[in-house]
Amino acid sequence: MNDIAQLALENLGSPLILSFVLGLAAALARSDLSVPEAAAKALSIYLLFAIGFKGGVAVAAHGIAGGLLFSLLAGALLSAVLPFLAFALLRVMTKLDTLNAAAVAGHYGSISIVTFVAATSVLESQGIGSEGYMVAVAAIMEAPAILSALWLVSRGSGDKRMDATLWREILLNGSIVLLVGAFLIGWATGADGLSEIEPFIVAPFKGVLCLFLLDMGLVAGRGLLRSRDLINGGLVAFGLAMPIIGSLAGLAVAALLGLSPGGAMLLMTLSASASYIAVPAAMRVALPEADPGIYLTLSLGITFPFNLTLGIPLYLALSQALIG
Amino acid sequence: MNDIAQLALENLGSPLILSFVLGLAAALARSDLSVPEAAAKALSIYLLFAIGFKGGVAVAAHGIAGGLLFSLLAGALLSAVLPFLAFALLRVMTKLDTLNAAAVAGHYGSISIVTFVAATSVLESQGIGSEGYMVAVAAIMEAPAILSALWLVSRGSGDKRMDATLWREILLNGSIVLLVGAFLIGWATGADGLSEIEPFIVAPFKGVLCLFLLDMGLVAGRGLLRSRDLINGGLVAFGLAMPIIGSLAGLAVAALLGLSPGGAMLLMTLSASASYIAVPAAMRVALPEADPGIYLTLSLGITFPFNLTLGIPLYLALSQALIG
Amino acid sequence: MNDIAQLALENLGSPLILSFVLGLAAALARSDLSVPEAAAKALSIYLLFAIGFKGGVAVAAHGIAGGLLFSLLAGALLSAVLPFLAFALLRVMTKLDTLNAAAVAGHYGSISIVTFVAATSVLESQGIGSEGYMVAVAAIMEAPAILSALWLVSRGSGDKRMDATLWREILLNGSIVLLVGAFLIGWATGADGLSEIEPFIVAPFKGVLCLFLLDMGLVAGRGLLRSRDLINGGLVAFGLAMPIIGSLAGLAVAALLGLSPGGAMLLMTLSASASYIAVPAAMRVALPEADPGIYLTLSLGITFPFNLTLGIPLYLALSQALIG
Amino acid sequence: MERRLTDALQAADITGYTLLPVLGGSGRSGPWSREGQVSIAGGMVQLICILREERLDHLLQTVLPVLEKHIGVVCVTDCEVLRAERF
Amino acid sequence: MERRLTDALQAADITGYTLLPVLGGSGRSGPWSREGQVSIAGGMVQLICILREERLDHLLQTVLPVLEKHIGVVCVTDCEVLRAERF
Amino acid sequence: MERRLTDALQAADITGYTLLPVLGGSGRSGPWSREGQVSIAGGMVQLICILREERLDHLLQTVLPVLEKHIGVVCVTDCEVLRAERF
Ligand SMILES: Nc1ncnc2c1ncn2[C@@H]1O[C@H](COP(=O)(O)O)[C@@H](O)[C@H]1O
Ligand SMILES: Nc1ncnc2c1ncn2[C@@H]1O[C@H](COP(=O)(O)O)[C@@H](O)[C@H]1O
Ligand SMILES: Nc1ncnc2c1ncn2[C@@H]1O[C@H](COP(=O)(O)O)[C@@H](O)[C@H]1O
Ligand code: NA
Ligand code: NA
Ligand code: NA
Repeated sequence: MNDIAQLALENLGSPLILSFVLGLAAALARSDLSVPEAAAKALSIYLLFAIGFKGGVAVAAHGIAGGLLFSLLAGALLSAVLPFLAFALLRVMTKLDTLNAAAVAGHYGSISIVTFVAATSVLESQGIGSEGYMVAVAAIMEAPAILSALWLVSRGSGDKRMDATLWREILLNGSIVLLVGAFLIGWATGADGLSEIEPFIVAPFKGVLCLFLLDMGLVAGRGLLRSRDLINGGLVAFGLAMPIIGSLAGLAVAALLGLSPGGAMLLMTLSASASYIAVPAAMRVALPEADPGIYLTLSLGITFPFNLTLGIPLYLALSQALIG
Repeated sequence: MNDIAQLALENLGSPLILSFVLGLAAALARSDLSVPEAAAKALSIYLLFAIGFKGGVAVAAHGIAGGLLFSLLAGALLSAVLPFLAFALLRVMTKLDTLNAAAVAGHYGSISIVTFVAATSVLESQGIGSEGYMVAVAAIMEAPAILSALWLVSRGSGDKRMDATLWREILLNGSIVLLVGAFLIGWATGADGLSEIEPFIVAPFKGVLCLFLLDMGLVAGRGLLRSRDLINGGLVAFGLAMPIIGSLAGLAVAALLGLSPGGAMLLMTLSASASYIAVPAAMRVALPEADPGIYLTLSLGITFPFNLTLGIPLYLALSQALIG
Repeated sequence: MNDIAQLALENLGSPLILSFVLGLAAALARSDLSVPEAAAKALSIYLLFAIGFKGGVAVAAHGIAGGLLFSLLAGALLSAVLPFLAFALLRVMTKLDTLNAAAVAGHYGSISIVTFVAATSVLESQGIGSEGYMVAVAAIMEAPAILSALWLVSRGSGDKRMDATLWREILLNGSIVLLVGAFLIGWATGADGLSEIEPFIVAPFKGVLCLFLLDMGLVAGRGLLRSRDLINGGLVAFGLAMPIIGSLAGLAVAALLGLSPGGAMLLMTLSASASYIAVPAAMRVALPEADPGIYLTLSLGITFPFNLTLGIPLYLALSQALIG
Repeated sequence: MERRLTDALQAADITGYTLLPVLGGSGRSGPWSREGQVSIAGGMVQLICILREERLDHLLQTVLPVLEKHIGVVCVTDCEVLRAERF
Repeated sequence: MERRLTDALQAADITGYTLLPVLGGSGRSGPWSREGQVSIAGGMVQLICILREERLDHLLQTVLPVLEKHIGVVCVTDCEVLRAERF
Repeated sequence: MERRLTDALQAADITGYTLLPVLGGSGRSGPWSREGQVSIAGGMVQLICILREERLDHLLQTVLPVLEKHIGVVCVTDCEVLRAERF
């Protein structure tokens, strides 16, 4: 327990988290500080490209050792199954109707790539290695949860929510394409490729992440302000409990797969995190009647800050205690 | 005198100043070169974050040695008093009415953070140290001048121009929040924090500043073109005289505070510089009848270039001769 | 021949080209991946500034050795003459009318600065030197081709297409002003100036270029999709043949000028490349009846990818075999 | 969404329209602004479509089903068009 | 300014509006464009507000005081609304 | 183009107008969007110009020659203006 506390403290005192806190505080104080949309999008393109590329280079260096395929499969399964868990929990803990509960559940099966990136940074600071292909696992976990959510809705009503166009839109989502593409480029070019662009994607990475987290804090804070009437105790409790439950599911799967402690921590983080990019975009098309104020605020305003500050050190401590 | 000339020459020949000159020339020649608004805003976020963070790290390293509080107080006072000086000067040197004179005066009490950043760069190039907390002084000098300007206007007419909302808007202005927030983050994380993001906020700093100054040159040049009919000899003379007078006030205060020569030079630069972000924004709300063509052109088109090219070396020479 | 194949392979496997391919593939698959306009413009400002500056520094270091003036003259001539070659070829190979043929021809006389930048990167990777002033040659080659294209149109009809305003717009085009301005700044500040901003404009250069090429791939792919009905076999053949012919003209001129193999390769690349920024902008004003779908798709969708992947290694091999 | 809308227009042979970006707004579903969203997520657009009156019904029949269930406002104004040969 | 305006609208129970970004323009106070300003400073917006005619006076009474002394133009157009159940 | 248009307006003593950015659109020359262009190249704009009816002809005579041969749409709507002292 001491370890967790210390890790959490260290994590909380890093420029990354403090930048997020600065953004959150500025938004809650109604400062007009804002990162232009185009700049924030450029930052996220940089982060996706860098994280994907570095994952690919790691795979090129250490090989996939048979683990890649099984991990991809397990990731897809986790993403498909977690929404059912979340849905059940939501029906018990909150008064959301089927539609909104399914929409929220879809978010928690999918993943938050920024949370993943922050977890990677913590691993690096601690000098802990991990499987490079976890980036590919992150990419594959984005989508299956959406299917589960739509199935949860159509089950009762027989209402068909999925069509080929939507399916295509989800899989060809910009962030998935960029992440997977950069991963493949990194894999193909390996250490030689990395050495060419290292001063761009490695050295300034954490600094860029600081600015991105500043913006995330602003966005989360403004979302909380706007939706404070929608969010009640039950929803907040769900937003804090679900990541822990998800992370335990991730831990179990990681143990089955035989991942390294670092890899297990990353799979826990992925399972614990909730989407706020790919899934909301899909929901706006497939479930327009669901309220974005609920699902966005939960994933971005409650679960994301929890994972960033307390969750990540917790998952690290657990994975090291139980797998290390 | 020789020293000043050489310093000025060196300063004029740096990529920073030449980038500004390029932007100015391109705008005056009516080239369509332009930096997208979002990119320019992103650059300024980077600069504010980096300069604030580094100031905080410097305070963490060397301590505040009792000087911080007095310096903050002195800075606030300077910012509040300088507008009266500027107002008197404007009534003598120009034909501006009370309203416009007060608006201009407010700009000269407040500060230009880019001028401050450029001065810091010159200090670094020359290997001269300075108090890290000057960043906090810069932040505190942004606002008091606005109050003085509004008081100057309402004095005669009894017209109330200030309300709580405006007050709040000024203090929670994005650039102040970011600068102070980054300063606190730097202070809290110290050298450890810096080492994490150094390749992002230290190494590329001057290059980013070049691009930002290119944009400033474009903006200043376009402003000059648009407002050339408004600006007469008296206004230009004020725009050149006021920074020198302001810098002398800053020098006197620095001597009283016992600042280092580097710190004194920075306080001179702050006193000499005129705002073109926070104050215009406040004036647009509180004094919408004042003409932005006058106050923006003076501060951005006359005083900013003067400080950047001749002012900074002059202030450095003076501070070293009289305080060093 | 073996050498060319190996070079081409090496080139194709670099992160730069793979990033372009990723963008192209994403666009053709109709992914919604996109780089915000402001970010792409910021990237191009960075690239133009960096490439201009480094060219100027190279001139400051090695002197111009008499070659600059002759090279500028030769570049201007090449740019003015190549459109006639292209026009003749278009009349033979395609069914374009005079107007569209002239518009396309103008693009092929002018240059693509990104192709130039990519060629520079390949030279650097191979450790091959080149004349720093080739950047100035690139700048001067942007405009003359436009005059030739307009002359080709007005010849028959007596229709005057050029006026002083347009002429001014072309010469003060943002990308020309920035490139030339940065070149002059680099020349003026030399190695000292470079050392100040090196961590910004040198180290991260290739990484930034990767992201820019990713965007170019997206743009080229979307353009191809949109204009697939306009582009027939004859046009495609022209888009592949013209760069080779242009490069041979460039090679001949380079031999006459006595350029180094690296410089010759750059002049070949310039001659081979087709404009998609300056010339389209001018054509939209001077020849609004010409179809952007044709000239943009040819230069951006056919010739640019060809040069980037196969052309550059080919030109390098030729210049080294015949000049080295 | 944007693409769905323009695809629907194209499918209905309505080839003249203009898209403007929207910063934010407010409606039945509460205030909305780009600021509350992670920026890689999509934004809102305003669609302007000038067309002959007799084609209006056709347009509405095409577009409304796409919008159904989605937030937004549809409004119609008279206007006079120059260079009418273009319609 | 933007926030003052939307706050005033909210205070007047007018919950339907859309904000569009403005690039530049020209008016009594001369030409204006984003280009003449340091970009961190604010920009201009266009506010579109569709509402029942009987509520127009109410809107104007609410909003005009906020705009008084500020530059800008206010104009009113008739329009027909679909999905009128939303108003 | 943008500058040519605003210069023409200024030359015609029409000092009141607003420029809005356009994301994309479609017309006789096919669909068009910022996405198909290298971003340093220009974009499209929407020009709004509110003016007294009697000045309309003057405007159109001034502006149409500039637009001639260029793609785009021109349309005219009636509207009522507040703070009319400004016109
Ligand atoms: N009365 C209105 N006038 C102008 N825009 C509106 C109005 N009502 C709604 N909107 C716009 O349509 C969006 C969705 O509205 P709603 O479907 O009512 O939530 C809002 O965010 C506004 O941008
Ligand atoms: N007649 C007009 N038509 C369209 N927009 C206008 C008009 N007059 C003013 N504007 C817009 O309102 C802003 C301020 O105008 P003013 O208050 O007249 O300086 C201008 O920058 C334009 O964007
Ligand atoms: N009927 C229309 N309604 C709205 N915008 C249009 C219409 N027709 C054309 N446009 C706009 O004008 C641009 C050029 O149209 P065109 O000259 O017909 O190619 C298009 O890209 C659209 O943005
Ligand atoms: Na998850
Ligand atoms: Na000052
Ligand atoms: Na060429």
